[in-house]
Order: sequence, then C-alpha cells, then structure tokens
Amino acid sequence: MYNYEELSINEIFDLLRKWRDNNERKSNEIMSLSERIMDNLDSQPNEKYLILEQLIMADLDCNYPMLAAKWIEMLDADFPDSLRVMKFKSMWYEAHDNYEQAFGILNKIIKADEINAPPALKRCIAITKAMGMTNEAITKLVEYLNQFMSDMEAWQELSELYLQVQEYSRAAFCIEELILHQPHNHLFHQRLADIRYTMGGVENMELAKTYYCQTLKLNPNNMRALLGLILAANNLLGHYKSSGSAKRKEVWKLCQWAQSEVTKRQREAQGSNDSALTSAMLALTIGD
Amino acid sequence: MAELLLDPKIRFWVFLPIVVITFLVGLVRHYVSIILSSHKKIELLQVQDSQVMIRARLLRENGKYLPRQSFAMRRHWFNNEDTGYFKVQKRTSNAQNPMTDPGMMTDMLKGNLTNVLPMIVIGGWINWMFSGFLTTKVPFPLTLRFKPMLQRGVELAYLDASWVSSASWYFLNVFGLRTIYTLVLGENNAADQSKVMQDQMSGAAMAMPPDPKAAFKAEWEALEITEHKWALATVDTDLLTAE
Amino acid sequence: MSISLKTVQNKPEPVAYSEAALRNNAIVMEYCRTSMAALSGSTAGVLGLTGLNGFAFYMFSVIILWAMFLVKAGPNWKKYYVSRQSLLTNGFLGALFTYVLFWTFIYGMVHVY
Amino acid sequence: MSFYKIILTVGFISLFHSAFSAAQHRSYLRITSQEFTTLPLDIVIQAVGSLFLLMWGVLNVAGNLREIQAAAELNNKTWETQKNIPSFYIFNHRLKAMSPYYVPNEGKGDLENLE
Repeated sequence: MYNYEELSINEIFDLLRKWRDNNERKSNEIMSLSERIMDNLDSQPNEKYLILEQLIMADLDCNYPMLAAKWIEMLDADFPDSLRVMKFKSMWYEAHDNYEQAFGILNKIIKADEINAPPALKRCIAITKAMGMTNEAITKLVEYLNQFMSDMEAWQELSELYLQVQEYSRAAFCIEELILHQPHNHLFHQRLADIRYTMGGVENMELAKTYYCQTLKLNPNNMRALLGLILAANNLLGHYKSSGSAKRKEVWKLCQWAQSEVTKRQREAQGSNDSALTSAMLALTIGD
Repeated sequence: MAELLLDPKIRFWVFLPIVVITFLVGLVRHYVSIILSSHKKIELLQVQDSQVMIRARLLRENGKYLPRQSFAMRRHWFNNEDTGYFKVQKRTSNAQNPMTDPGMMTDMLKGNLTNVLPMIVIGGWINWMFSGFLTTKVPFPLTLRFKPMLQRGVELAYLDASWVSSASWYFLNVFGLRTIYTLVLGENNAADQSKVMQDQMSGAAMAMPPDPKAAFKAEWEALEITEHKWALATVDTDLLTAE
Repeated sequence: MSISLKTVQNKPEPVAYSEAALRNNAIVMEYCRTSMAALSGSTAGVLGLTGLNGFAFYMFSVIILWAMFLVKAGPNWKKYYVSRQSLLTNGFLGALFTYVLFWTFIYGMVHVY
Repeated sequence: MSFYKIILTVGFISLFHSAFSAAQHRSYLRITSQEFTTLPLDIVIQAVGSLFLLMWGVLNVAGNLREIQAAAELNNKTWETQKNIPSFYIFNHRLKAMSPYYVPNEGKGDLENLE
C-alpha cells in the first residue's frame, strides 16, 4: 500500500497518528519505520511520548524485546514513578512469557491507584487470555464491567471472548451494548447481524436481516452486509415457504435488490481492475 | 477641549511595562496553578455510579436501535422492583458542606492563592509604582459614567472620559488578555504531556452527580416512562424505496 | 469517541455528528477568531481609526474571516460546519473585547504620544 | 519551518514596520505642528495588506478541519480495524516466531520425542 522508504518524515508521523487514532495494529510497519522515527522524534514534542508508546507496543508485538526495553527505559527516565510506564514494564515481562512477574507489577499498579486502574485491569485480563484461560478471562472481564459499565472496549472484548466459547446470545448482548454507545457505527450493526445469523432460527434471522439493512443504510458500501443480507434473506425464504405471502414477497424483493447491488459492485470492481491491469501490461511492454 | 500631550517617556516606562508585566504574571500564574493543583480524590464507587448513569442515559436515548426484548431486558435490570440496579444499590446522599471538608478547604485556599492574591499584590504594586499617570486614550468616545472605571487614581473632574489611567489600564489588561492566554498556552494543554502519562480516568467521573441517591431516583423515573419505539421497523422498505 | 445526536429541522433523519471532530473544529475556529481579533485590533490601532470607524473595521474583519473559512472549506462546507450563520456569530462579543484591547493598545503606542 | 510560518513572520514584521512608520509620521506632524487628518496611503495599504497576509497564515497554521459527520470517519473503517483494541493485545501469537530473537519452546520438542 505504501512505499515506506519514500515517505517523508512528516508523512510518517501523520501515518503514525492515523494508526494510533484508529487503533490499527501495524506493528510490523511501525517496526520497519522505527529507525527513522527515532532520528526525528524530537521534532514532535507534543506527541513524543505517545509515539514512544506506540513503538514499544510494536516492538513487543513483533518480539523485539531489546528495542522495547530501550524505549521503556527512555520513558522511565522521564517519568520515574508513572504507573503508565509500569504497565509497559509488565507488558515486557508478559512478552517474555513471564506472567508471574507481569501480574505482580499489575497488582502493584492496581493497588496504587484504584480509580485509574482500568488499563492495568485490562492487561490482567489480556494475560489471562494469553495463557489460554478464556473462561477465567470472561469472569474477570464481567467483574470489571460491573464497575466500569460504559467501557466500550471491554464490552467489545467480552463479546469476542463469548464468541470464542460459543455463547452467542451473550455475545449479542455485548454488541447491543456497543450499539447503544454508538448507534451510528455501521460495524456494530453488521457484527450483531453476523451473530444473529450464526445463531439461526426465524426470529434471529429476521433480526439479522433488519440489522444488515440498517448497516447498509448507514454505509451503503459495506460489502459484507450486502452478502450477509442475501444469505439471511435466502434463509428466510426457506422458512416462509408455508406462512404468509406478504412477508415472503417483501423478503424476496429485498433479496433481489441485494443481488442486483452485488452484481453492480462486482462489475464496477472488475472495470477498475481491468483498466489497472491493462495499464500495468502497457507499462511492462514499454519497459521491454 | 485642548488635546493633551503626553510625555513619550510614559509610553516606554509605564504603558508598555504594564502590558508586559500583566502578560508575564498571567503566564507565571498559569504554571503555578498547575504545580499547585491537586487531583481531586474520587472514590471508586463514584466512578461506578457515573458509569451506570451514562449507561442508563444511553439506553433511554438509543434504546430504539435494539429489539424490544433486549430493551425490556435492560430496563428490567435497571428498574425491577426487587432486583433492579437502581432499587438494590443504596447510596447515601453525601451533599457535603465545603467548610467541614479539609481537602475542599485547601482547594479553595489554593484557588485564592493563585487567582486573587497575585491580582491584589501586583495590582497594588502597579498602583504604587506607576501611580498617577495617564497612559493612553481609548480611540472611541465614552460617557462620563466610565470615568471612575477608566480613571482610577486620577481624579480630574474635567478630563475627557476616554483617557485611561495606569491603574485602570492594568485592570483592562487583566481581563482582556484572558483570551490571549488560551491562544499562547493552547487549549489548557500546557502540561498535557505529563498528565497523559498518569492515565486519567477522572474525566468520566467529573460529570458525576453530587448526590447519587437523587440522581438514581431521577434516572429510574426517566427510564420508567421511556417507551420503546423500534427504530429499525421500516428499515428494509426504506432501503428499497431509497433506490 | 462519543457521538452526539442533533436533530436538524426539515429533515426526518437526525444527523449524527462526531463529537471529537466538532470539538477539533471549534478549537481551530476559536484560535482563528482570537488571532483575527488581536491582529485586526492591532491594524486598527496602526491606522488610527477612532469611534465608529473602528467598530466598522471589526465587522469588516469578522466578515473577511468568515469568507476565508468558507473558502477554506470549499463548496461542501456542510462537511465541516453545522451552520454558516453560527460560524459568523459565535464568539462575536468575546472577540470584540480582545479587539478593543489591542486597538487601544496599539493606538496608544502609535498615535497618542 | 513551514511556508505559512514564514508568511506569519513576514506579516508580523510588515505590520510592525507600518506601525513604526505611522508613529514616525505622527511625531513628524507634531514637530511641524500640522493637524493629523489621515495616514499616508502607503502605510494604510501596508497595514491592511499585512493583516490579510497574517489572517491567511493563521487560518492555515491553526490546523485542519475535520469532517463532522460521524459517518464520514466510520464508513471507511472495517471490522478488522474496529476489532483491534490495544488494551487487550496479547503477545503470545505466531508473529513471535518471525523475530530473530525467537527461542522455540522446548515443550514442543518433548512432544515430538513422545511419538
């Protein structure tokens, strides 16, 4: 997508900011840029520490513990007693599979400041997850959510965990909670529809259909929702065979509409691909 | 009346210094208040309460995006007579008297220390140091009512109201430079970096009701009368007709 | 990121605005407005405007700033601002105070002595 | 230094210069005891011109406007991005093995011996 060698340093920082704001997990990319970032870190005094944290996360994610240790030390020098830096230390131990040590540090953080404990509590849950104890992680997360009920990240994580243990109705509950928080995020509607579709049954299928429609209303370009709508509508057609024809007709119409939409999209995509391909071919011939 | 002629030396030894002093004092005060500011101690229970309140409010506002059953389930959880959250959780109303709370007292003292004290001290000093000068003239005519405001320290009955004395010039600066501070210091982010490192959760709890008991009751009532209107009832036909 | 709902009249669907983006834009506009007040106040002082002329100059620069905002946003200004009117009138008086202070200050520096 | 900051600096210097010229003009008038009517046209033009320059510079230095419609930002996101939550990252995953510092787990070797 990007040619990282050619980016100017300002573009790199813009990219980092974008990744940070959108929570994109571009650890490998950040790693490959890290040398240039470090050379120019002082040009961004406002974001310096945020970028350092981003680097630490990326290094740990890619298993480059030496580099991460270096950056953590840098942070530690500037903020000697910061709980946030302590959190990174625990993450460093975590990356070494030294979970005992990591838990020890996290517990210290939680004891030191109960109000601002959520990040540390979340790390505890993540470690439990990393150890493969999904059920324990769920218990902990539920406990956490009892206290911090409007934490969207936690609800989302809980839904993922419930999906892992195939508790679909509970996962759906969590996603509904997210919809309450951001009713205009098409992704949550799409996710809820996915889960409802997976659960199966007429009622759930109808809900899936409705939420796929809502997703498409919010964002007409959501391809997954279009395909999901076709599947859900087809499934419903099977259920409605015997019952009322008005409902069946409507679903059938919806199905038709979705299929025509998909065909349209495919044609568009093909068109643009074709031109790209021909131009690439042309470029090749000139090169020869 | 005849135009007054001011000594140009007043410009560089009174007029300009007052502006510079006020500005610099404002900057210093800003940083001192950052050093002195203490984090308001909040309790875990308060954070929890505020988050519950947020969730209940969201349910009221955005509940229409959920199926009726899901909505009813959540309302039940909040409002059920026997097991509902708002019924089970007993909170004591803790409307505190600020005078009895030592923490509150020190906060008030610090507020005074950083806001009122420098104003009095610097104002007094300027009054003493630069007393009795006319410094400038506002470029628009004013009525006589403004005389006591603009000509503090210069009691001349026949002076035109648009002349400004040194003490009044100081006060004009104190009030007028406020917006400039936000420009220079940025939107209260001067010490942001170090604050970021402490992982503040307090933001959510700041909007906390002082009296959770009453707030719970109000939210309970509001939730009780909320009717569920399924917003997605016609979404499929909407989609078809939109084409 | 939280999202606030604001119902816009004449439209059946409520339009959702991203609160973070709204705040960001408000900060940018506030910054521009304060700078504009200070700068145009200084200019009015340099020019030695007095009385109503000075206030007319303030109106003039407010409108110029407004036009610059619209030019910056381009033809689809709806993407960035909730309404054009509030862009013009927001913080009108607060900025006026800054304007008068700078006007008086520079007028005093240049023309009184 | 970016282009607009240079513009701002130039604008400030120019405005300051015009202020200085105006002050000079005033003191000249006072010495020659003439009445002040208006400033010379060149000073007026310079002052107003630098004001425009400054305003334009400020407008561009202040930062970019963001699209306020919530959907504008959300619609470009995919679930894969939305799903990602840094607070819950775990480092015990397969990318680990790509790193030069990777030490294979010994437990696995034992498993092979068993067979």
